Amino acid sequence: MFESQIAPTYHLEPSEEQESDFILNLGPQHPGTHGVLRVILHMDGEYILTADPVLGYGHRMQEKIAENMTWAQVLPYMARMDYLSALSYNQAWVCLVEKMCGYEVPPRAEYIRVLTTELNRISSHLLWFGAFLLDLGAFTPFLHAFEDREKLLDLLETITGSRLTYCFFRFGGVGADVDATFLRETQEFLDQMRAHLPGYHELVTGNVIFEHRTKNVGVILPFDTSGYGLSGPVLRGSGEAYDVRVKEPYSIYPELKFNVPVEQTGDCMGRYLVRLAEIDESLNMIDQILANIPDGDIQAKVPKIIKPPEGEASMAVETPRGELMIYAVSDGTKIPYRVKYRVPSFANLSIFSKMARGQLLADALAILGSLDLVIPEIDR
Amino acid sequence: MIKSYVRDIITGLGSLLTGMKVTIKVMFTKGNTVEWPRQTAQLPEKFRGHIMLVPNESTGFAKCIACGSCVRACPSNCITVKGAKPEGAKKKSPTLFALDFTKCSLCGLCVESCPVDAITFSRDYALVDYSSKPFSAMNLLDDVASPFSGGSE
Amino acid sequence: MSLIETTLQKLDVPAEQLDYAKTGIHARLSITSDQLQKICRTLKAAGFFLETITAVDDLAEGTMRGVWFFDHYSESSRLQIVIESSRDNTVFPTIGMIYPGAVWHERETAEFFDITFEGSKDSRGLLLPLDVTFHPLRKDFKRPKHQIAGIH
Amino acid sequence: MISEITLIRTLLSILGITVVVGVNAIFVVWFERKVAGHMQYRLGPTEVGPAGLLQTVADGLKLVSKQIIFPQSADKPIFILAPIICLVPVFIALVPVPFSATWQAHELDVGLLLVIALGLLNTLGILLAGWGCDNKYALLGASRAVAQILAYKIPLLLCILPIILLSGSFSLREIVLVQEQSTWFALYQPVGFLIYLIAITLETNRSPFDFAEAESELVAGFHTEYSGMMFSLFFLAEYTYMLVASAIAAILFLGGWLGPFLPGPVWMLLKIYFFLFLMMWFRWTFPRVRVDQMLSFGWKILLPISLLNFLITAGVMAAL
Repeated sequence: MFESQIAPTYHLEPSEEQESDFILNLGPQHPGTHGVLRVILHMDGEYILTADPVLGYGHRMQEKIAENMTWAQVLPYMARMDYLSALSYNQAWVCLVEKMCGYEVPPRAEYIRVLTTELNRISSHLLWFGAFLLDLGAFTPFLHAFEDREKLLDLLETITGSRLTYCFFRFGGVGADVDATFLRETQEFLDQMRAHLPGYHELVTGNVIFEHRTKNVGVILPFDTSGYGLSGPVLRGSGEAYDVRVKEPYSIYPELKFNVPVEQTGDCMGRYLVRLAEIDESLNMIDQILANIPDGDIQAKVPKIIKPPEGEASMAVETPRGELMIYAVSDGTKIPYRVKYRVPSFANLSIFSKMARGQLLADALAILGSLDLVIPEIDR
Repeated sequence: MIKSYVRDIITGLGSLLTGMKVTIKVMFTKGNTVEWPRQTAQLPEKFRGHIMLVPNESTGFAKCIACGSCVRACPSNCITVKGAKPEGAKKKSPTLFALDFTKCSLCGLCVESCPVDAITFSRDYALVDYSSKPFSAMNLLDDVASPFSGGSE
Repeated sequence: MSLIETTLQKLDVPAEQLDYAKTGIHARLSITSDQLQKICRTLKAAGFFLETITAVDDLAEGTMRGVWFFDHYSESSRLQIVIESSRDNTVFPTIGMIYPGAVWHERETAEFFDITFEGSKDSRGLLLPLDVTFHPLRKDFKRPKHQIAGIH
Repeated sequence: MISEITLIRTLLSILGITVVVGVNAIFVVWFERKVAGHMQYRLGPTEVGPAGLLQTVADGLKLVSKQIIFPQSADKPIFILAPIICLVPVFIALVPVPFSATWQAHELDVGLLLVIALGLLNTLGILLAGWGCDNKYALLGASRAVAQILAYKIPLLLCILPIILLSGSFSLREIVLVQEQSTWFALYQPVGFLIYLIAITLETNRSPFDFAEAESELVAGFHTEYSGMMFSLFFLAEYTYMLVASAIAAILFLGGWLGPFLPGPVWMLLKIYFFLFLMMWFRWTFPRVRVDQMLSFGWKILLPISLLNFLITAGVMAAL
């Protein structure tokens, strides 16, 4: 369409740029940024003076695309924003439209939705676990996490048809039913996962080098959390027990018994422990779902062309990275008038420049890894 | 001071050894790598290759009636359909059914929107070519018989 | 008395209660732009966190609506603040000094809707390339055929 | 006038060393990828040659055919010199190493000193590489490698000194012959053995201490800008350096070629590959230590303990 001929020249006000400084480009193509994030680091030796993320390398103007598509056609684009937890995004969009149009979802479909979303949360945390350890220099945990995640992706592929970018939920239900073999395989996965989790803790959590690399590194003070609008494990690592599944319950979460893991330290180790505890919580939730999944049909009666009544609405959902809120304005036609995606990684990254000040380069990468960022979600 | 100094070293060393125990244990367990050229992984039943036209069992022609609902349903408008009514038949039949697979996101909205279930996902995953040109205009009519006498446009 | 009412009680500002089940928003506040910073200070003191800042370009009524969303960690109370303004050279006050996280939201909204947040210390664009002159989310945005300076 | 025998002997030893370096590099790279694979539920190379043995040869050929790219603003002479300075000292370090009672390139009565001195040149090569290619990440990697010498060189020397006290000579052959009468020095010096092990992982920039080429932080550290054969020179230097370090470890602590049934060289190779496996095991288990943590670890833990160990040995030796 158009290319910007002028390279983004980036210059600080003269006052900030001393002569002795050493400007380092972390990204946009760098093993540590897991995506096209560019951070301009102003370094003094190995210590970072200022860090300024430059965004937009993966920007596709999702919100304008949503203004050219019908309500149903926007669903596949949801999976392209946060490809690690596409089902949470599916759920947010589908619940939003159901809330606006007032469709009822049959209970079995709700159970299948939460079952697949929690499996998706585990697969997202497993990938984060591997990537975080890769940032700290350990190669093996990545492969161990993928050993389990592979089984999970195969499992989800049997009913959704895709491994990463799911387009599985439908307005008023789900795309496909769950049969006995799927439930048996899920149980097998749960047992394998529970057998492997202690191995993760032995290999990593106790490790003295890992402790030195993560303990009180990148501490987020409770004072800052509301200033930057943090959410998800990044927030729960600093002592705030805010989880959208508990605070604004949707779908069948009120019927499931699960507690929200919280750490008080607010450092990389705290966020790490919160996410591993969340894998346990999700496993328990799936147990409860497998135990009492009701029978019945999986798709409510829904008109062919979806036309939500005029007005606006918002839907908040807990993705593995935090609170995703979609705010949509409808003018009664089959095309959304305005859609705004409030993405968790956007807020979680905005605190990075404050946290990276004065840290070592190695710590800055540990912090970036512990924030569990998905860059296409930030760039939208 | 000395006691905590020595204790730190001992616990540190201990944690390193437990870590090493895990890796050596994994070294002797068998991973489940599928050595691709010799063994092939089992394809799940709901696997999504590029879409293809479903032939009618009896006549062998495509079930598709060229109504274009899949064209409207597709978010990245990668399907183009032209249809005409072959002589002596009630319903239209597609003369051109082209898929731009380079833009398709395999979301399945077309498969669901088809009133006569004329489209399903194919199962071939090893699509490879020297350029993307052959995939940008895949003619799906090649794999089904054509009701029109002579070749379709 | 929900958290929103107790917080806004002191400011005698008309908070319109909404049906949460249908819209997902607890209360909406339509104010003028000079009250915004005062309200944000009381919200910050009460522990509300800023969810997002955006705008809606309403072509039919010819207005540009600035939308601010706040929520609270302890009790779910989504508050939506709306400021109506004219569609061209709209100006909203910045809340960057109250909520540091707001700087990015403001940069993005300014870039997409051609809004100026006066008082904000960082007026660069966020997601679009630095030398872009068009504003994509305005309803009258036509896809540019090489609108960038220097390309013919 | 050099007599013919010594001439043939030197030619043979030169040939021997290059063969040892070449075959070792091929085998160790394959061995490391197999070990890494199996430790990560994978298989490692299986396609080229029997069980993937020729994979390294294939990689080598590929690297040879790759174009060597010189960055425009690179300092060309230094850029070319760096891999050579990294590799050559490692070849020379193999001269005094006795692979068995008779298999030794050249008997030097100060063999141990030579090897330790050559160990420093490796870091000089890394610094030249980091500075030569005018890349900020490489510069950071090289400056880390320089800071690293201080942390491991002094503890390394301090835990070698007790061995010299015990054996009374710097010659590697003598050290092994002394161990023939008494038992392996590792039993006398368990602490020294452990510190030496940590020091050689530091020395060869491997496993928890691989800052110089920290993939996840510094893209590829000092050899970011190197491609083709020059990159493989660094690679060869690293693996040969591992061979030298573990050979010295085998000689000093586990009695070089001594062993009950098998002939000398086989025992020597077994011990060398035991140490190599240990280094690989470290690499595929631990995350990377931070530079300042490593420096404080070196100064606050390695140095005092190795000093203490040396004093105790000296005290005990004096008492006996």
